[in-house]
Amino acid sequence: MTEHLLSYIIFIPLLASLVVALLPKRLADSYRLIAIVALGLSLVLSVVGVSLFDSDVTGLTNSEASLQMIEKVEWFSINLGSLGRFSVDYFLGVDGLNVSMLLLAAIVLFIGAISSWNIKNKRKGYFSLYLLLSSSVLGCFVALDFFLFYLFFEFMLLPMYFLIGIWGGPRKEYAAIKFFLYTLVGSILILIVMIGLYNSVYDPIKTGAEAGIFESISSATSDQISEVQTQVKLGNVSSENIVKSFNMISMANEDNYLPDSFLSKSSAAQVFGQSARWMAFLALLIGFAIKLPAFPFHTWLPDAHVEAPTPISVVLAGILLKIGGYGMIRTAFSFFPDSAYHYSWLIGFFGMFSIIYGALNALAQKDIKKLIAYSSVSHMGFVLLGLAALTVEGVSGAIYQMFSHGLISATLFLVAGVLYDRTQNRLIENYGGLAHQLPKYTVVVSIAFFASLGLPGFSGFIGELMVFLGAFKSASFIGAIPMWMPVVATLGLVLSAGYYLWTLQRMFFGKYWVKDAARHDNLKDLTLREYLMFVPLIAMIIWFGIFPGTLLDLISNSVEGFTQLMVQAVK
Amino acid sequence: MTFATIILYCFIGLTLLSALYIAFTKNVLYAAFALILTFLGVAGIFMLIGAGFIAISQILVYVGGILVLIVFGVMLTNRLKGQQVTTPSYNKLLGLLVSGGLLFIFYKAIIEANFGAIKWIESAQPESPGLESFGMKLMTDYVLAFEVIGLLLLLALIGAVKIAAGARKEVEDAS
Amino acid sequence: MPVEHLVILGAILFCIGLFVVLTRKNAIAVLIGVELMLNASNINLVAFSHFDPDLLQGQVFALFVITVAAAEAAVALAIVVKVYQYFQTADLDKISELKG
Amino acid sequence: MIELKDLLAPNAFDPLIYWILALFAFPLLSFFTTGLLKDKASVWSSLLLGINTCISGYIAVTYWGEMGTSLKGTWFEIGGTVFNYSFLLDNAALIMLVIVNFISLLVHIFSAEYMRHDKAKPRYYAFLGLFTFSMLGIVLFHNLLFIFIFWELVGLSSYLLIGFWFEKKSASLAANKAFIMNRIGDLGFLTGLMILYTQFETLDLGAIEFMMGESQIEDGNWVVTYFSNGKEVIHVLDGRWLSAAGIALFCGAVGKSAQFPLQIWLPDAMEGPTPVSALIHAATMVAAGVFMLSRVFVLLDAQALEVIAIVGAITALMAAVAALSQFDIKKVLAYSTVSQLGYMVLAMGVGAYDAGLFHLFTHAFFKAGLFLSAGIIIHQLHGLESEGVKFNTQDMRVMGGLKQHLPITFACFVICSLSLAGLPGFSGFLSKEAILINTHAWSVEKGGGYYLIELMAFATVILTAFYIMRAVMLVFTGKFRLPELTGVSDIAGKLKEGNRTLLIPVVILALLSLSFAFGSTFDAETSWLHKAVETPSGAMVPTKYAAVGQAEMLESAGADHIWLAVVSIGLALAGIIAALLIYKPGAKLAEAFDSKREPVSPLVQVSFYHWYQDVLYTKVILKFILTQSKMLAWFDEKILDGCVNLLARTQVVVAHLTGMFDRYIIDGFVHLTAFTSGKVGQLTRSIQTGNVQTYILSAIAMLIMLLLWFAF
Repeated sequence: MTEHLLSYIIFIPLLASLVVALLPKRLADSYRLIAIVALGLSLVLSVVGVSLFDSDVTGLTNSEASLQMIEKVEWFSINLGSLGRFSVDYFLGVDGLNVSMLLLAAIVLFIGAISSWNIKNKRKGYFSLYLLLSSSVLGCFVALDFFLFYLFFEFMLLPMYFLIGIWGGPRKEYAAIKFFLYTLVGSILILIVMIGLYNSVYDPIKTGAEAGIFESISSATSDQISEVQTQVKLGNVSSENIVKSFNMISMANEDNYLPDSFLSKSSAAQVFGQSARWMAFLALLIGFAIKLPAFPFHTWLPDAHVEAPTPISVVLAGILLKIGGYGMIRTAFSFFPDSAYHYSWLIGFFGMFSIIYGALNALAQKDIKKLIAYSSVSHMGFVLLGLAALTVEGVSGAIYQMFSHGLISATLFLVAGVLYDRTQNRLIENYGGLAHQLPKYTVVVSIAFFASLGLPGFSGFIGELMVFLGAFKSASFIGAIPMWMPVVATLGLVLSAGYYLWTLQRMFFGKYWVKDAARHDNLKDLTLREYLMFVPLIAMIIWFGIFPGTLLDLISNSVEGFTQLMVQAVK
Repeated sequence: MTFATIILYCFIGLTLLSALYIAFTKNVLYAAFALILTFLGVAGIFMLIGAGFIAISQILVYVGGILVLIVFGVMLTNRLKGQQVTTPSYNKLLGLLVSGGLLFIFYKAIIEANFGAIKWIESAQPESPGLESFGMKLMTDYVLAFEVIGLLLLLALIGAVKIAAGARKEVEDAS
Repeated sequence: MPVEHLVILGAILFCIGLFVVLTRKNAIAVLIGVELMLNASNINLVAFSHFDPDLLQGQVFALFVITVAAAEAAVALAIVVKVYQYFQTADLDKISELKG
Repeated sequence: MIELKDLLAPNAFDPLIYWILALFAFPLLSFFTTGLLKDKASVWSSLLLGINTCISGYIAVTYWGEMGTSLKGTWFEIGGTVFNYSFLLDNAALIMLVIVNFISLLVHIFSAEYMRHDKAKPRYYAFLGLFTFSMLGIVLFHNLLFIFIFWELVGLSSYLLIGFWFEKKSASLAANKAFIMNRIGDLGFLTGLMILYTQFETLDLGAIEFMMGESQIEDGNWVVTYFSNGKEVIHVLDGRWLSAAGIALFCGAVGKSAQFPLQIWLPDAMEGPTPVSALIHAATMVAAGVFMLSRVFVLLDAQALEVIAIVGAITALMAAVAALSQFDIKKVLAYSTVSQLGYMVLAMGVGAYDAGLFHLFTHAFFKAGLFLSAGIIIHQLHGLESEGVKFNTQDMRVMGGLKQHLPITFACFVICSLSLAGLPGFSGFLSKEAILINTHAWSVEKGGGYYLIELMAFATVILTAFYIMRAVMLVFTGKFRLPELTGVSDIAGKLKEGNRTLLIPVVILALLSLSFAFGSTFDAETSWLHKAVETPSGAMVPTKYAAVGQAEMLESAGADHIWLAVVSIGLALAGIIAALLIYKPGAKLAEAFDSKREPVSPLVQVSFYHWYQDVLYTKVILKFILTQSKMLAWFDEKILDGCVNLLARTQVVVAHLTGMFDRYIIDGFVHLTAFTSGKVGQLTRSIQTGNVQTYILSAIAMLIMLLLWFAF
């Protein structure tokens, strides 16, 4: 059963999506149940997967030995004659870099499904698209073949576009198209690099089998693989026998680049007067920075968040942004560690700048959802800063920050959704003294706000602390980013305290007052279903704030392997 | 010329004659009955060139199934009040011209192709394979196609029932 | 016996079928023409299969053609019945919805 | 060479851990459970706190003088680096432990009466529990990371308690201010953590202290060498980072202990309930900064200490000046707290570790006593309020002559005031004297401009005595001004002494403000409490950067000991006498007092508005940030997003242009063709019979023609 665990996790929602699409309208009430059950099943399986995950597996992240729960089947392979072979694998697996993301995605998608309970119109379309989205998001996190990854990555776009564009707010079309175009630009950049990489990287195992260096694919030993690599390097393998590959793990290993190919280290190729590797790294970085999003590619986020229905905001902030960070770790940084080091100053700077810029922008917002959206920009800046540090603490911090932000931003958007559900109004200035009318809601909001502003005891603190420690250490450890960057970035903490507390004070404290109070003088406090979403989320936020070891133990070894890769490249 | 060959030509003649009758009769019911003869003739030809199973199927499906359907169709769509069910024709000349032309082209093509000279036909030893090998083929090499065609048939039947049944309801609604 | 004879028989049957399809006004008569054409193709298939006994492809496909013909006949007749109920005629001449 | 792993290794199981867990568990239990209770909340949480106080007393007695029993364990690991937790129970921690629990207990009891009529009482007690829990964390943990964690949690509970009456806008604003000012300080704390972590790969204070002793300054670089996981690591940072680390950590104390320039939150924090002010904003939380400085004392080099001393002295003087002219009794006490905290920080800065901590302990009692006495006054005055009669119960302008009505409160208030003023026989004298002596020794050692610091310290003595006596005079002597102000003449008769629940804590605190409680009347050195907290011996900071040892300084200035004491007593007495004369009933100023509104004289205004610092922050800095953020939002929406939209719009325009080209030029041809073919079509339309058979016929005819064309 564990053999195909990852496939089950991905395809159960897909199957459920088909079921929902095929069920007649008569059974419309069952759609949401199907969605919840399917995503619940995925969640359970992910938890099983995480509990089976062996955190003692060590190794550089560019060898398949560091992976677990591998599923690798050749998907298709086309003979291109003298150009070699074009081979795409169905390749899934988890290591410390993505296991936490898988868990997060399963959790948030499940919570999102619960919060979709009240969707009223076009339920069939909504739930089948939501399930399709879930499936592609989950797939994106465990796919280790670039082609497969890209497929899942692109597949997310379509349901997201419709989910925002059909079920969104007043300016939904604008937001949906903006989101679509922005992400598409990122995708194109990624696609270009993907093609470039494909032309440069071969699969040593398949090539060896093709060239007859060893009998079959399964019998390859590591000695034989390095034999293949030497042979290829010496040019002894004819080009017809070279099997090009999209394997992301192979791509992270320098030895798998064809000598003097476009993106190999020895290549003298230049793009716009820069080394091709540097440009490829930048393209990947920008492609994922759009998704993350980092300044100056973030302007789609506030619009998409504000217009999207609550569950979609939750999924968008909770998981989709993390694909940006995860993508950087898995592709840009892993493939081109030397370029990562070269550009670390820039990445760190944009991380730091995003932190402060997002926070200052949040301070000026009048719409609570926009405020949360800008706070996401600010918090995702920490991810960039942590990654740029190239230290164990920094990278762990970045991953931890992504995980915790996934939980916290999901809570925040749910919180905003609760209010919007009741009054159809999101402007901060339209409320006052809500604490009198909605005491329990106020408690939840305060917890969410304090968690988001990085109060110790909540998961956000650990992530930010790790990022700071790692970023500061970076200068003396590897020399990636200067010491003043994290110090300046701490200003973000004050600003975030500022905008959250100000919002709390304006909306919840003081005398009770709601605009057009007559229309909804009977504001109800939280319902059971809402508790069902908030209690587990808050429990997890607190748990991961007090026992960070639960998550860090899982990721620690892989992160160490990852940073060793960086250190090797720098040397 | 063996006895079998003579019988074969007899069947060919039967087929051709009955087919021509269909082409020129006006009575649909007669045409249907002539079709039986055509089918039987074709079945006979099949039998004689070593395709026994196909011949049997031909008789079962066409004569037993399709023709019955057609006859029922005729009866359902024509109010039989003693008079004959006739069908007028039109475009006779044009039709004749077109089909004649096509036949001419076919004929020319067949003659030019000279099948007898093709290697595998020339070297072949015509013999009648047994029913068993046919069955084996069907259940091994062509099993997927076989299954699919079975499914198709099922769907077609369901579809036909659905169409016919739905039609009745609509008529009721309309009236 | 040369294979040409059977092939020519098939061609003649096909052309007769075509003639019927083209000229008859009654939908069922048209159907009869279609059946003739299908039979003509079957004759070709079986005739060539006669020279290729190992593979038996021709016969197998003839069988499939018969099956498809059966399905087609069933559906077509159902449609004819429906059309008849709708237009109160099986005369194709009077059914000219496609007229431009 | 040291192996880091050994320093951080968890020690063998010690049952002490259960006691420590219990200490944390009871306040936390109080936090979670009091919300469920209604009227019994006060009894229940006081009971829990009582148990906690007993436990802390037991622990203090058991581990007293054992020179730091410590407990260690692993929190989590990452990439071979251990993040551990550790507790240290040295004398300072034990004293703090008892003080926090004890004062918290007294405040719990006091609040039972004070908050009796408040509906949100359970919430109040829950927050108090949270506060006690987090404060204990700061006291017990010996790991900077954990201290930081609880540090922030203390900030949270302070925020919650200041904003307890959240329907008052001023309260919620004050809460925000407190939290954000604290956060600003915490940035420094965090930076300090980053520097130390980079250098030592751990934040365990014990390990840092140990390795600090091994670290050196070479060519202006701060070098630490140790073994980490069996590998030798040499960490080199510019020597200035050592000073930076000290100053950065001090920033945390600046926020929490309300030092210049972040002190402005503390006066505003008086929006919270008065018992809270006593507990959090006088006795314990604000002292946490000083306590933390004592914990990181070994890391502070000469530069850092200098900064600390200067900031402390400035704060002490500024706040004392501000306290001179306040009308609000709690504001007077708040500024006084800031001023006294400045003293403690000054003590730390001049290297008088023991004196600073000693003052922290004595101050905790007398300041809590002052606040709770003020609380009784406010509470009793509040009882006079009715439907038609509303007044500001904290305003000294409505008081006066309360000596007759509240005799016990008066006595306690005076005792605590004299302790604050620093008269011999009271606890405040002992600790303040120690600080002054050390400051003097330091100034002598440094010479030059550093005498200014000493001057400020002594100036503060006289100001302190003056403002607290002013408060005593205005509140308790003269005639009761309220009946006149409200016009209800019989209101004075209703004013009664507080009941026993209110008085007992105050009396206890007043007694503890007498110097005999600390075992000495005149010389701080002989006090048992002072002896208990010895300055960490030996230069931990690398010699080049180390400050001159406290012992040497004291020796060199030892001769001045006696006259210093005389001077300080004299100054205090001068301040007291001045206040007595100026504000004695019938004097000009006292008479003018009740009619006074806003001060007019610019000098008094400086004092009243606390050196205009608040104005600077709200009108200049905050405004700047808000405008900045609005500008950025505008930039984001109009420029950045505008660029994106412009790009999209250009694309649309281009698309429209090509569309027009398409429509009019290319389509023109198409239309022409279509028109022609339409005409032709009309001609040929007769061919379209609508009969399928005809179509088939023509199709096959065409096919035949094609075949003929190709084949023949």
